[in-house]
Amino acid sequence: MDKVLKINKSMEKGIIDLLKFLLESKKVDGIFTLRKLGQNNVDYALITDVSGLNDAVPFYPLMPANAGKILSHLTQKKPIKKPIAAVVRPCELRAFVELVKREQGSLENFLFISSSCGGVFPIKSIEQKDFDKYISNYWDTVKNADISADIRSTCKACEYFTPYSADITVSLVGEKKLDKECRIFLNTDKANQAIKGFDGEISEEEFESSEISSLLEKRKTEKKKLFDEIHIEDLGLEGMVEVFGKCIGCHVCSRVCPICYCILCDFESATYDYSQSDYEKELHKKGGLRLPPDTIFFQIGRLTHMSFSCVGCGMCTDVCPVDIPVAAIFQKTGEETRQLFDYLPGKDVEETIPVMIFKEEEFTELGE
Amino acid sequence: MNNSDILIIGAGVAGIEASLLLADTGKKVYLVEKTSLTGGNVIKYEDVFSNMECSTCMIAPKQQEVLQSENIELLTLSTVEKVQGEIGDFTVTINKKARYVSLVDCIGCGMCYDPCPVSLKNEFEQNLSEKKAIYVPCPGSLPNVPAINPKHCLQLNGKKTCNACVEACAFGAINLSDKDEKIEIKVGAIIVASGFDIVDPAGFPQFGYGKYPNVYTAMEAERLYASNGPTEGEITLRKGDAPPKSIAIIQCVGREQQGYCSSVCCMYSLKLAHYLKHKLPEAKIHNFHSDWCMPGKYYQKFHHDVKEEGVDFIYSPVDKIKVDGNDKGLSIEYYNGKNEKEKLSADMVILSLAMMQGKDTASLSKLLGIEQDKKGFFMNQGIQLGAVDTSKPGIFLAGCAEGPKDIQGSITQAEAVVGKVMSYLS
Amino acid sequence: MSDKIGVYVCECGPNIADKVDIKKILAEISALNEPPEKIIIAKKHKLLCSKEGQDFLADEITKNELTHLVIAACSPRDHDITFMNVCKRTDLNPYLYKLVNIREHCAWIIPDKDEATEKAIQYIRAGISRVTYQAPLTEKELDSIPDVLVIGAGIAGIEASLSLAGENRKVYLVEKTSSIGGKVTKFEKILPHQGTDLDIIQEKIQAVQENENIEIFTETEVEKAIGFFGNFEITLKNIHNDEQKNEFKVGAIVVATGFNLFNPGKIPRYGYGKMEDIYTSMEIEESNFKTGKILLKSGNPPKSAALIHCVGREEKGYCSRVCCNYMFKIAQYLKEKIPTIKITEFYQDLCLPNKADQKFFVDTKNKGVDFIRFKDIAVKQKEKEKFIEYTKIDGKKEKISAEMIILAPAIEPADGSKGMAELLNISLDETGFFQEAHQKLNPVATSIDGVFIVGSAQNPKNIPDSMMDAQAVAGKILTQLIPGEKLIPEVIISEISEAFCTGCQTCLSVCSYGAIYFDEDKNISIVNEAICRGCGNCVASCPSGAAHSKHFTSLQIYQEVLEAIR
Amino acid sequence: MNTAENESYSPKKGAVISIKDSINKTIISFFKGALEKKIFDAVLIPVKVPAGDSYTWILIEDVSLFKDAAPIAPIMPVQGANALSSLTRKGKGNLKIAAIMRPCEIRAAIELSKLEQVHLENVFLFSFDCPGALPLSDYVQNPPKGEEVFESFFTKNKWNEESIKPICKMCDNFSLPNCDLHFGILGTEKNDLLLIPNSIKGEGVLNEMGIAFKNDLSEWKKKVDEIKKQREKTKKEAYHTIQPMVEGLDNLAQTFAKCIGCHNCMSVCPICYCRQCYFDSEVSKFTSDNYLLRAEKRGGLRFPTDIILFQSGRMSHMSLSCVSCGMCEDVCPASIPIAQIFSFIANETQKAFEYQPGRNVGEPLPLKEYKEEELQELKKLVNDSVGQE
Amino acid sequence: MKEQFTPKIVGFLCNWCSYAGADLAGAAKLEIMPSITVIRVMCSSRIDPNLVLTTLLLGADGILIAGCHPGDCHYDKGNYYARRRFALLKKVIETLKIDPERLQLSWVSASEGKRYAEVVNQFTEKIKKLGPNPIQNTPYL
Repeated sequence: MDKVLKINKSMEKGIIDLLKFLLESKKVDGIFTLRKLGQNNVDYALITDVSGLNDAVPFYPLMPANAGKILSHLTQKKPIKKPIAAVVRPCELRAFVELVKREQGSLENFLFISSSCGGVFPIKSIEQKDFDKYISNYWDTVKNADISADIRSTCKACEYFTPYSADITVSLVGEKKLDKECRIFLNTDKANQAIKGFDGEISEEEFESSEISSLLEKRKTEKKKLFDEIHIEDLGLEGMVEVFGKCIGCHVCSRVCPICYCILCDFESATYDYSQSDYEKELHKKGGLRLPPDTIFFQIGRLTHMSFSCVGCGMCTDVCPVDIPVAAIFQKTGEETRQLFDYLPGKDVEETIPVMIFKEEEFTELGE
Repeated sequence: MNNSDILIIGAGVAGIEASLLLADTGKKVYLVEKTSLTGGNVIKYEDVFSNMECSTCMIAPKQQEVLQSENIELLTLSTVEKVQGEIGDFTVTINKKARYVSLVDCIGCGMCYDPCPVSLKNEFEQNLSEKKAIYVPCPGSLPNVPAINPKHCLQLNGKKTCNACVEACAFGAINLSDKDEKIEIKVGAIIVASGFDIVDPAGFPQFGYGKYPNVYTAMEAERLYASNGPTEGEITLRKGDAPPKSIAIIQCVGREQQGYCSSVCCMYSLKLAHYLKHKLPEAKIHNFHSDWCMPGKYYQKFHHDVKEEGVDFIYSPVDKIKVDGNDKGLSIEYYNGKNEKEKLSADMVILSLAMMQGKDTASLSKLLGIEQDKKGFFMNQGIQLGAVDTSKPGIFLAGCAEGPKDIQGSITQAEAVVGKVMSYLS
Repeated sequence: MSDKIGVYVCECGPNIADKVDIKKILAEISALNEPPEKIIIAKKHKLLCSKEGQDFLADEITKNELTHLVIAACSPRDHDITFMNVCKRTDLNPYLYKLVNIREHCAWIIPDKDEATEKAIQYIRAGISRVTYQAPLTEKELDSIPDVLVIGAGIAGIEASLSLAGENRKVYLVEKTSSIGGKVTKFEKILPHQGTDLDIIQEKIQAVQENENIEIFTETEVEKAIGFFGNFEITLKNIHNDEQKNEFKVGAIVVATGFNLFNPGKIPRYGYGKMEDIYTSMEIEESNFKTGKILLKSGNPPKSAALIHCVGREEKGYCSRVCCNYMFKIAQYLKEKIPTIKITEFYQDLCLPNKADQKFFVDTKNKGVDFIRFKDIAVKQKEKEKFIEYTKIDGKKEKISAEMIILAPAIEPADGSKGMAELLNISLDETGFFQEAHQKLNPVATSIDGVFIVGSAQNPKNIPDSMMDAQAVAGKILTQLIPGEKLIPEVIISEISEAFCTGCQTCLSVCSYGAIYFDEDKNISIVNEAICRGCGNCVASCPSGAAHSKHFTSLQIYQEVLEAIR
Repeated sequence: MNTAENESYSPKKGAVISIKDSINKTIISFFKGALEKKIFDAVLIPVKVPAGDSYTWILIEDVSLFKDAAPIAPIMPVQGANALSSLTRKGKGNLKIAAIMRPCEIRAAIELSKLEQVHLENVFLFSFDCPGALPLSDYVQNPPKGEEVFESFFTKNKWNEESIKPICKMCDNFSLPNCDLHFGILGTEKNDLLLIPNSIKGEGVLNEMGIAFKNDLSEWKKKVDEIKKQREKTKKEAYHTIQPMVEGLDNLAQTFAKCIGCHNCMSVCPICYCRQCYFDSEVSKFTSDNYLLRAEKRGGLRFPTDIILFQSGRMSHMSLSCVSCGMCEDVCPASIPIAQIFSFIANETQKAFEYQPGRNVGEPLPLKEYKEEELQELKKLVNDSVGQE
Repeated sequence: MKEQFTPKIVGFLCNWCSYAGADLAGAAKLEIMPSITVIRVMCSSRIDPNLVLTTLLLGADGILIAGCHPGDCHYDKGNYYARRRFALLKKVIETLKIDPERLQLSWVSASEGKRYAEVVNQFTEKIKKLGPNPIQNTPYL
């Protein structure tokens, strides 16, 4: 059984009250959450003043950037001095943990508030005229643990929609009385300290619900459909050229990816500046040369560098200018490579990433 | 007069380690080896116990360093004949037998081996295979230059005029009129690293070595398993070609006679059992042992692993074991823990023979004027004057010349000798 | 500036000349000549590794002012050094040369002459395109400090200090306890048969105190030891007050921290701590050393004693090598002090590795000690009487009574080993002792150059072997850390470019030599040129290509790959 | 010297080529002929990808690859100058290459040659009257519809078509750039294809091909000017709507509110050639204390931070060379009208230095030199009183 | 028939063990197919996945990485990291169904000349059956 704080107010109001309480009672010095900006748009902000919380929309179904990557920028040079409450999605928290493992940030002084995640809309959908209708029916689908049609294809296929290491988890999926009652689960004693003095009754309830497992099944079928669409089972080289043929090599998928932390990506470095004679040799051999070169090589290379750490946040597909289902391929390869080292990215900060260690008794079948 | 050059007798693993360390400091080292190659006994094994590391990968880079070091003068096919003087000023006469092949011109291409009409027993391969009169003990030996055995070469022993090898050599590296020569050198210190030998199995008729063809010594088993050995790693039998279905390893052969435990036979018997289990998975392997001597921290785990692989360990005092053979194979008669007599049949028997002092220890000790201990090894001076010193100052001991020990024991002792020599000479 | 590349094909007598068409090779290679940027001079020679061949190369280099040299001959493992020395004789940097192996990898393994010639040309072209990407490298010289830090003043530490101290080499001997000498000072007799007498050891302890080149620090611990072979910065701290610190620099560190005895109390069946008159071998040694007598708690001498070997051997997973010998010694003590005493010694296996051990065992046996080989054993008590219940090899269960029981507990790593390992950045093996650099060829060194381990810190050892280790370390240090001489580290090493390093420390974690350290304020990883051995593991692990390995850069290998698949 | 050293060269005459079944097919057959005659060794041309849902630049040597080629492609997924730069950044090489690109791509290539990122010595630049390109995301959603719409430009000769990119709608520089040979697809009255040499090199090609170029260009010029006037009007209107969006910090903040800081506009821009952008480097990363301080000062700090700094910084770095090709807008995930904004800013800065990017190779980049008497109007800006005459 | 496909195989051999094994194979004059071109590196852990991918995508028909047997590595634990990197790379291209069999990792020690010859010849046969690397003729990479 898990400890739960019940606020009998609608989820939006309940959460804002909790955040205001945390800020006013100096439990934290800043709240990192989504904030409404202009008509439909939202952005992430570090809010230090209570008035700033008025237009905070913590669980708004839009993800302009992976918060894990932003928190890593925030704490890369030095851990943050003052306590901060960060409202992040499960995949964002897992991305941040992966980055902390790579010394690109620090978990110190953070109170993580996450939720069972119903998925988000693509960034481009804010251009739709009837976007606010999207929002209302989104919350209905979340209430009865369903998948709304317009959320991103990656979110439809996401099986890790509950957080591993959050201090506080707000239960959204399957909460029938979402607009009357708000159930907040306290996972760590840091959470208990934080909510001390906040009026709301504490009780013991089970977080894992039948709705959550039913949503999991639905998500699994969606994933199967997503993989079948690009018939991932027999991609081969022609399949890769088929899927990535239209790739324009802008590498935005690696730029928004939380796991890609390199200052200069190896594929953009001087190593792959080919000299004229290299081009001529290739040209005579193949009769034709794609320029700029190495578009498919970049994708496979990136897969070898980080696929085992892919947290499936879907940013890459969301920002791809030619709508290539990059996330689907990275998720599928990620699953396969993770199995090799039975590693789950972002689950636990102590677990070292597979390329940093080895085990003497593994893969003995190789090389003999 | 304090000459800082050093003479090292024996180019086994101890001799190599000592010569490399001393050569690093710029001292001139004379490395005298009676055979035609470096590496001593270590290069006869395929792997070394407990982590089963390949011995060639381990020792070849060191042998290469010895050949390429300008401060080390390697004198192969050479033995020490006379030693005079004392510490800081020894005069040593070395009898360098003719190799008949120039070490500078020959590049080890091996074109001269086939034409040679003569073939004789290859004692490096424990006489399991033949070699030509012009020979390299085993493929990959370093220096990779053949030598000619004057007793068997038809030209040299006067039987017939033959220069098949000279014609085959495109480098004019073979000179049949090469002569033995006496070299005189002046050194400040002498390190004896002449290694060990195995007791003669003939001394134990109850095991039937020589009488029954399928009884092997442990060293012969090592060469059978070696991938650069006579059978390139295939375990075959002298009588009956099929690989053996059941093998018995008998440990502590010669321990009572020698009066000491050779400290390494337990471990190399386990290694042999592990080889055989790996090579012949279906074969039944029995190991007749008494006390397990496993002084290293990793050794007991290796014993545990070999046991897990299904090797059958039988406790039975070695003095009550008898081997006799019939046409079906060999049968081993022994007394088990309950002191009851039992019989076990096997296709092959391997004897773990005790280590004894090197064959020429006696002559060398007389020559150097140092004593042998009661067991026949060179005597060290114990803790008072040093475990690596001999009765004569300036002459030191390293490796199994001083007593049975494993490879790291020999290496540690060689490094200790270098420490002593450096503090004497500096 | 144009590249002048000299390409010399060695006939190697018949070995290459008969197997490949050298004329065709020279023709095709000369055709690669593209003046003015790339001038190729292609020639052949009978035997380049011969003295005459080397002179031919030397004057070719100077005559044609070659900027790069490619030699097509045998394996670099044989003659790389020979040809580098030829370059050193001229003013061509030895790293602007490439030895292409067309003998073992081409002439000798491809029977068909044309195919072999094609292959040789391919290899030589790869060599030429690679060599133009090679950069000149120079050997660096690091000045080294000859002094040595010895941690632990047991017999191994003392022997090491005595062997190393000299007028131009200072030894700092650090001991945690208040006195030096370690466990050895607590024994009345030391095993005579192995030639170790107590007074010799006392002399050594005396000598170490009087030697003015040895500075002794008792009740002191090492707080910091950072650096590399030839240059360690050491900070010592007095265990009682933290302010009293000494800082100095040394060239090498010798770890001689000794061992602990396993606590038999952990195995209930031996009854240690629960029944009276059950002692460990060390307790007997200490009481005997103090009083000269071995008595029961009641004060009178025991009439019967049981000595049990191999206590904790199964639990620890290794045989501690020294217990058999010192138990025979204790048995002989008892016989001397109480002639009528009845002694039975129980053992699983007798570990008598030294050539003189077996005789010592036989002498003890002849003195009336009976030995029993047991499968399992337990100590029981009925009212006042204590019994040893055991099963022999033949399976029979037997019981004998014994007034005094002496246990030989296993030797285990000294406590504090884990902290010491972290302090010196070395590792422990699975048995908990310090991990040696190489089990066979380098037992007294560790994976960190300049940090050595002696005595029971590395493996349970008796006194002579511990002293042998100490002298071995002296051998290693005296030959590699020569006062006044410079250390020449490996030339082919890795380097990390500051601009592109993100400080993710993946390279740091894959380097097994601790050659990469993290610069806190710049937030980047930096390669320590003195330690790196050039394996290139960090280069392959760095995702952003910030790490390069000199002489094996990605571009150089890429050139060879391009030629391989032409 | 570089290709078009023809500051003085002005095209007088052109050759007329009759169009066989489509303009693209005709241009391809011209290139095939030139390849066979070894005038150049390879052609850099957009080719439809096997999946048929996009185009990519292919350097073709083997003529069989021309079957999917489309010199005038409906979309511009990769800027031609970027493709050319990846080929010739390390040197001119010894391959003679023909490249057929849109006028904005030619201008970008010439700007890059001034920055040593492209070497044009062995390159024959071909261009054509550009009808504009379709927005990338619209085309990719439904490629057949895109093809059909683009085809209609040629059949119904509807030049100011609604569905092209906003930046193309206002492009008044769609015709003759500083290339070697120009396909005047606005052509003659009988709308044959005009092939206009625009440099001595271009004339050389035609002579070698044995194509006479005697036809008068006035008809073609008239059509071009007609469309140009139309485009200049649209441009003025567009700038009029863009101006309020970028004037004043809060307007800028509002315009770039949706920006997620992915810097994709920078990675596709041909002029941004830096391997690592100043705004990605260590210099623009601060410690958590700094972020915390800025948050506390204003009650809240938006993440990702310093968006306006990035946009304005990029403007200051490259607006002088901005050729208004519209790539940035095509790939912006937040659909910000970034190309129109940058075109507006570039228009201002380029006017101040009377500089036109890609006009000709010889014209140095404004910041690489200075003129004593320039920028008189700035005198009044220097208003410190010290030593003021 | 001469135009029979001779594969182009790139072999990355570690200097201390597998290169020494290859030398021993040469000294023993064992016949090895000429399709392999050997590139010497200091340790099998030097080979990074991008280098192997570049070689594969440039059109190599087969890539063999050879190093010391686990435990024999001259640089202590290098080959364990090499093994793990190889497993990861093989899994990625396996998932993408791009001929994983074209990559092979084999441990060859300094005394295993015969094994080196067998490994190379068997690998060449396997690649011959697989046929040329299709990447050769797709300009769209």
